[in-house]
Amino acid sequence: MNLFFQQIINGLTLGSIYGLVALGLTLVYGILHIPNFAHGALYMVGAFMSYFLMMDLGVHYWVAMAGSAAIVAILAVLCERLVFHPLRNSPPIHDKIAAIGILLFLEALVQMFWGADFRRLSSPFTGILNFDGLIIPEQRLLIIVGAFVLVAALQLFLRKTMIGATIIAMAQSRDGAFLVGIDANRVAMMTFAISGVLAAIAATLYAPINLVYPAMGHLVIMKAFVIIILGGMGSIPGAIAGGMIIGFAEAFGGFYISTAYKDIIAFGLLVVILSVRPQGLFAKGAH
Amino acid sequence: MLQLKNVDVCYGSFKALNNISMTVDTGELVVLLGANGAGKSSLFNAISGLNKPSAGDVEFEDRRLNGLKPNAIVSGGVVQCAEGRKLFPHMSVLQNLMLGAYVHRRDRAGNKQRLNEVLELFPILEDKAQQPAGSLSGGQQQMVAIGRAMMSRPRLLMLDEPSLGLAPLVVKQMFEIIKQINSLGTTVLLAEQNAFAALKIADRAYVMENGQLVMEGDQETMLGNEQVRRAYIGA
Amino acid sequence: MLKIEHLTKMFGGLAAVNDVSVVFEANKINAIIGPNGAGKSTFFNLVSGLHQPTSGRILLDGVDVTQMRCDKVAQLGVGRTFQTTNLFEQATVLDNLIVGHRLRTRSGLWDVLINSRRLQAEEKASRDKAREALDFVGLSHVENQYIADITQEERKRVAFALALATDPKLVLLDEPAAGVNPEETDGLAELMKKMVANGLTVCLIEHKMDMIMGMADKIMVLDHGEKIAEGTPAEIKSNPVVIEAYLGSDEDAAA
Amino acid sequence: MFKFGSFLMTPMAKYLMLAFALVFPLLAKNEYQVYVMASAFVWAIAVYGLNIITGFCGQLNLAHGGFFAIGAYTLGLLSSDYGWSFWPAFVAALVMTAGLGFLVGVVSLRLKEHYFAIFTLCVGFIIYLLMDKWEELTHGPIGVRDIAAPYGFGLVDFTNTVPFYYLVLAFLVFAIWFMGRLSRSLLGRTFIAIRNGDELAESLGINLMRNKILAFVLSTTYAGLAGALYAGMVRFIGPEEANINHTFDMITYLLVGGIGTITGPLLGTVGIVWITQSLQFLEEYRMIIFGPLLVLLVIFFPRGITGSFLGWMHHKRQQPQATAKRQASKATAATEVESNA
Amino acid sequence: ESINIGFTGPLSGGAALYGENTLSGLRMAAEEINAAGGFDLNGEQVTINLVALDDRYSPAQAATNAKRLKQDNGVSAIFVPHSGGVFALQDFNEKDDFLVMAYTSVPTVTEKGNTLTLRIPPTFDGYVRAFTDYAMNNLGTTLGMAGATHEYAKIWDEMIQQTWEARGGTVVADNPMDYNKSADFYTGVSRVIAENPDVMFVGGASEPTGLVIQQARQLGFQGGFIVMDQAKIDEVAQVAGGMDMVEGAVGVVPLSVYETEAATGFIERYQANYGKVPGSEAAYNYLALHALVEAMDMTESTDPTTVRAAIGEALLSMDSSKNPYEVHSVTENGGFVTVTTLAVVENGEIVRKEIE
Ligand SMILES: Nc1ncnc2c1ncn2[C@@H]1O[C@H](COP(=O)(O)OP(=O)(O)OP(=O)(O)O)[C@@H](O)[C@H]1O
Ligand SMILES: Nc1ncnc2c1ncn2[C@@H]1O[C@H](COP(=O)(O)OP(=O)(O)OP(=O)(O)O)[C@@H](O)[C@H]1O
Ligand SMILES: CC(C)C[C@H](N)C(=O)O
Ligand SMILES: [Mg+2]
Ligand SMILES: [Mg+2]
Repeated sequence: MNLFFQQIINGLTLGSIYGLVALGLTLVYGILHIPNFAHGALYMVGAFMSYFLMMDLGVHYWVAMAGSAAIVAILAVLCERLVFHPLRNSPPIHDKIAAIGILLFLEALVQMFWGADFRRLSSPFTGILNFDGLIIPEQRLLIIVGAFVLVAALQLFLRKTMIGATIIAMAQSRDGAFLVGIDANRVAMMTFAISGVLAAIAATLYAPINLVYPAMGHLVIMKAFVIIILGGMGSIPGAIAGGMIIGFAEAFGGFYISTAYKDIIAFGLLVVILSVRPQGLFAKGAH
Repeated sequence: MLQLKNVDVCYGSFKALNNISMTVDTGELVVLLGANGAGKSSLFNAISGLNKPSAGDVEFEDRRLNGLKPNAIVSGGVVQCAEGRKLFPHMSVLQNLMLGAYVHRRDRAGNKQRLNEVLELFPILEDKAQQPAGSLSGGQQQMVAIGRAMMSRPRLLMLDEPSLGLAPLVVKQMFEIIKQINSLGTTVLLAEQNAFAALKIADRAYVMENGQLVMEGDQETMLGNEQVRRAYIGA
Repeated sequence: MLKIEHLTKMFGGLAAVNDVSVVFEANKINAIIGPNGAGKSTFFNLVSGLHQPTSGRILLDGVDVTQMRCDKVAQLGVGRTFQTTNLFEQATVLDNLIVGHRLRTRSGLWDVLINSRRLQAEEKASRDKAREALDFVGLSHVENQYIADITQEERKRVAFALALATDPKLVLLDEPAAGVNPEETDGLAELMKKMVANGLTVCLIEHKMDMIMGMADKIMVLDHGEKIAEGTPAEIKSNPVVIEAYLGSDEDAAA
Repeated sequence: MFKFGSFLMTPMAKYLMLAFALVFPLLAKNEYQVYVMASAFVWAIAVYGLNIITGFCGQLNLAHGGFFAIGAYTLGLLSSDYGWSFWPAFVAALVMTAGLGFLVGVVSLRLKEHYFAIFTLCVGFIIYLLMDKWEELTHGPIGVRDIAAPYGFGLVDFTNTVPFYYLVLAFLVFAIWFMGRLSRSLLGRTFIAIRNGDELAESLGINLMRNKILAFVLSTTYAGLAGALYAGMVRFIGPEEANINHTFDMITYLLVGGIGTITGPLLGTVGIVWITQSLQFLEEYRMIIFGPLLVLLVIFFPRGITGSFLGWMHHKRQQPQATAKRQASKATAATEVESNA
Repeated sequence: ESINIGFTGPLSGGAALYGENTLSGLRMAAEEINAAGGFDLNGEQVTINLVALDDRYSPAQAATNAKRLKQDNGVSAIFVPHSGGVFALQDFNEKDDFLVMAYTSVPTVTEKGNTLTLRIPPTFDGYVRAFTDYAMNNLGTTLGMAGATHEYAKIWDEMIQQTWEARGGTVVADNPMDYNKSADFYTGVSRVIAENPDVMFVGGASEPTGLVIQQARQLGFQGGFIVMDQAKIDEVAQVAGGMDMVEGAVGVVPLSVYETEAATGFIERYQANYGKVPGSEAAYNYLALHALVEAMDMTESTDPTTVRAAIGEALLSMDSSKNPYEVHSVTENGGFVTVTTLAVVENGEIVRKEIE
């Protein structure tokens, strides 16, 4: 068996998911300077929304993904309007606590409706590709491809459209953005909406090979924070690269060193990297 | 066109603007003189909505501006080219300019035309169009900032110390360009330390000290005023 | 007093300070002027140890302080203020100043725990020093006011006092009179003269030419990180290079 | 605050609070309430530690719960696996948390702001993972049982709730007393100066690294003290004690009480612990109430209980003056420190 | 009149499902008792009031909850569904005088000699021996360990390794994984499979166990599984993608395979109440509460010591339809005695086997 290549596939899969989650987080963190600890809850809600749409309304996987993305986007915008906007002049620690409040609330709410049960989301991609012993379930391939397509799409959106440009402009100079008449609220809402969409899509892509339950976002969000620090706050390539680093560290560390210690490897990696390079790996030239 | 009535602005306990009343008429080029910290930038920011006046009214073409968001004010035709330029440093010159046209983003043809006008005014920017704005020299950045403001098609253009950090030669050009912009029909409100050069192109001027307007007059009166000469031009 | 040799500081590709050599003499008022971004504040940051120079040497009374950290330099007697006045808003003026003398005190955790005599003595010394500095800048009457409640000019004076509380030999003042009206500016100028009269050496950055020309013993002009001139106010005023770069070349507007 | 003439901070008020704490076991309906209060006090001690590094020194330490757990584990393992009796193990727990705090501080305090926060988040998580995985040392997920109870040298029996309550109270009083003294001392002022602007502080001749490390070690020692008391109280601990949620809980207590204040950590901890206890009847739905409550508190009382109270006193004092000044004090409110206010 | 019965368990956080399931069995029993008008206690009809507190799986919080349940609610018995909580409560339950109703199969909870503890499920040591015997005889002699990492699983893990090696088998890989938190099992599973074991030891909660098995099969594993008792083979099969996937698995008999009247009756009632198939957590706690109340009814007392002494008799005399597992006696240490059987998957069917 192609164990080495197998781990590459695993690393890619994990890295893609982590990267997608981190991407939304890094946008919000880098542009609005909000450490949104509730992002993991958005991810979780995204999975539940897809579950709900597929199981209870019987829609197709892709439709469910789109619907879930829309719902979570709205939810994220609500969070911005109701919680983070009023806190815009507070120090980041206030955002953190408020975000934890949102997280607790969303988890409890989901548990109220769906219970704490582990649920399964099925996807139409159940086949398994076997390349001479290298096994790639279709869903995993979809995750990898999906992540790359999304990142490319996001880059195009930010670089080539006026709306995208306003987001980048806001990140580079708030005052400059005001001076040309960009509406800060609009950009803030948009940024949150995009982060919600990314979280929901990541969750929907990943759920079929995993379980759906209220606490599913906990570890993912921790890793996402590590990733955006590794990758440099606000940096899109940084989020993806950071996601891949962590994904590969886990796959290879878990396989060749110890599965039990694979999370230590991921977190320890950040500790080591920051000890050597206090500003992260891709600090400069983010945009 | 622009009218301020008894405007106050405070930073915490510090009153940066104290009971300011002034007017700018359509087509005028008005200069605002004052030492560092006199409150010129604070006044501009109050007009463009970046500062909230704690008292008084700002009216533009009979529309109250205070309380409006900065973006609404820009759409209304009041555009500031701020001190310190406030460019988007990692975006290209072209992107910076195009973002200036953000409030007119649907009018592509109009923007295109405007862009050509701006590039005509600052031909050097055409060569630099794809470079990150942050990599330009100070003077070039200043051109981008003015160009960006013009892309918003202002009816009132406020320029906050555009000559700041520019070599004397460039400064000279700059004032010529400002005069040109004004003669093409844009009302201009200009804050300057470089009092003599500014007064030379101005129709009228105000003098500010410690957050208050202390003097007002047309170009000739000002240039002839002994006090102004001593304080801002030098004996 | 302060001797600078071929000092250079690079930020990435930008030479913020470029091969500057200069000597500032003790007990004088030394001024640095130059256009925005000329590297004046950076120069101060290098002297005070906040930034490490890329190359060159800094000698303070013959001691090489080039590689020293900021706190070490302060202990050797360099006090400074920042371009943006940075004070503890919600505390009283006196509370702000007490910590200024901290570098001359030794008490640590253990002293706090047992409330040692040393701690008490040092706290008293710090308080006295704070009052003395406050008295020096003429603000004794606002000692119990909150920073948030005092005027811009008073803030500037508190910032002076904070630098003075460290018992410096040399004080670096970054645009002390910015945002202060002409009358108050004169007051600040008086204060600086008083510092010198009390045996301090003053080094300041300022854009207010009237003030500088009236009181500086020596002026250094920076432009694009390089020293383009140095001399007495009279020399500087008439230096064509300075007029070109900073004071303005327009014959009518020459200051 | 005495400068405000505010009652909350007068010695009188402090004595009243102490008196209340002293008679609380008599007022309490039952032992359970005393137990909850004792555990709130234990947490409060840890929160005071967080207050030193985060409130005074301005560095958000997300490994604080990890150090709490290290304190608990040191005491637990030494007493259950190595047969140490309580008090020697207790001292060892303090030494251990101080020592590890020093090591972590040396590496992490070079980082600033978010980087420091996320770095310590990782450190905290690594502590958790080590407790969970390093079975030879920590028993892994099975946890530590049969932890020694504090002995009272034949005078009292601390295994009973009420005496234990007084033991914790004594430590808490000491912790607060020390915090108060620290905040007024030159050392405390130094910490606060660093939070206020590290460049300014450094230019005043303050050695940033040395002071930050000292504050960090002090804070981890507080955490270790609390953790050791916790182990002596619960006498059964597992890796979950190092769960990041405990750190978030403590930050919540600190923020709700009033960050950088002297009474805030106590009021915040006791308040929230009782709120959580009284929401227990909602069972699994209680977070539906608690989550939004937290958000509202942060939005409407950004300076916490003590901070808002102080602000209100300040406001009253300033009433005749311009509204603008109030706004200024609001803007900087979140960083107020009582001892200096 | 009503009497309070306590519960402390995880109702939120990662283990919430497990807590909810145990609680659901208790709730159902309480409702049934109350619907029948309660029971007779010294001539008074009393009903049951279940007071449930959330402890997020934390032993310390369980201890706090227990204090509260005892003192605020005056309960004489507290149900705890995790060994950590049980150990924490055993620290003071004799002094504070309440009965710990322990839903955990860790043997030590009853071996420590606590006089006021009742253990509801069977200890797992019996399973360990039985599963090992079956696997050695039918599946092969090399074992790859891919169990979970939580406390309970760890104890299991250790015991099965010892037993396996004592019977002459070899353990070729030992790679436990965090079933509750892991994002992915691919890496861990491939590591075990790389050693080519005949049998794989798996098990945590049913659903992640299903994932582990599914991924093992995807990676080409052909052998059998020993499934830890926490997972139920029927639930596991659902997640894994069908009975074929779990061919050759040996584990505890899922409730759904019990064909006794009591079991089918319970399943029906439970489904009517909660709309899902019950697991053994629900069934065991359900029968335990019925037995507890029966003991109170018999002794006309809520005193923990008295009730504890009568529980064996109560198990015998209680309504057999309330006893889906047919528990009829209790060991001296307080462990309910269940006849242990095991289930294996043969030709796509779950088959119940007696243990020799
Ligand atoms: N955000 C702020 N917070 C506090 N004080 C401020 C702020 N902005 C400006 N000030 C103060 O308000 C006063 C007026 O400043 P302003 O920037 O408007 O002056 P200016 O005339 O534009 O000066 P310059 O010529 O230096 O640009 C100054 O004393 C300045 O220090
Ligand atoms: N930390 C830094 N990193 C990168 N560039 C810097 C840094 N600090 C200063 N610079 C650059 O160095 C140059 C000199 O800056 P400096 O602040 O010394 O100017 P200055 O002479 O004090 O100007 P001003 O009169 O406006 O205060 C500027 O181009 C500035 O952008
Ligand atoms: C399967 C259950 C009987 C065991 C339970 N998970 C415990 O913690 O002990
Ligand atoms: Mg200005
Ligand atoms: Mg400067």
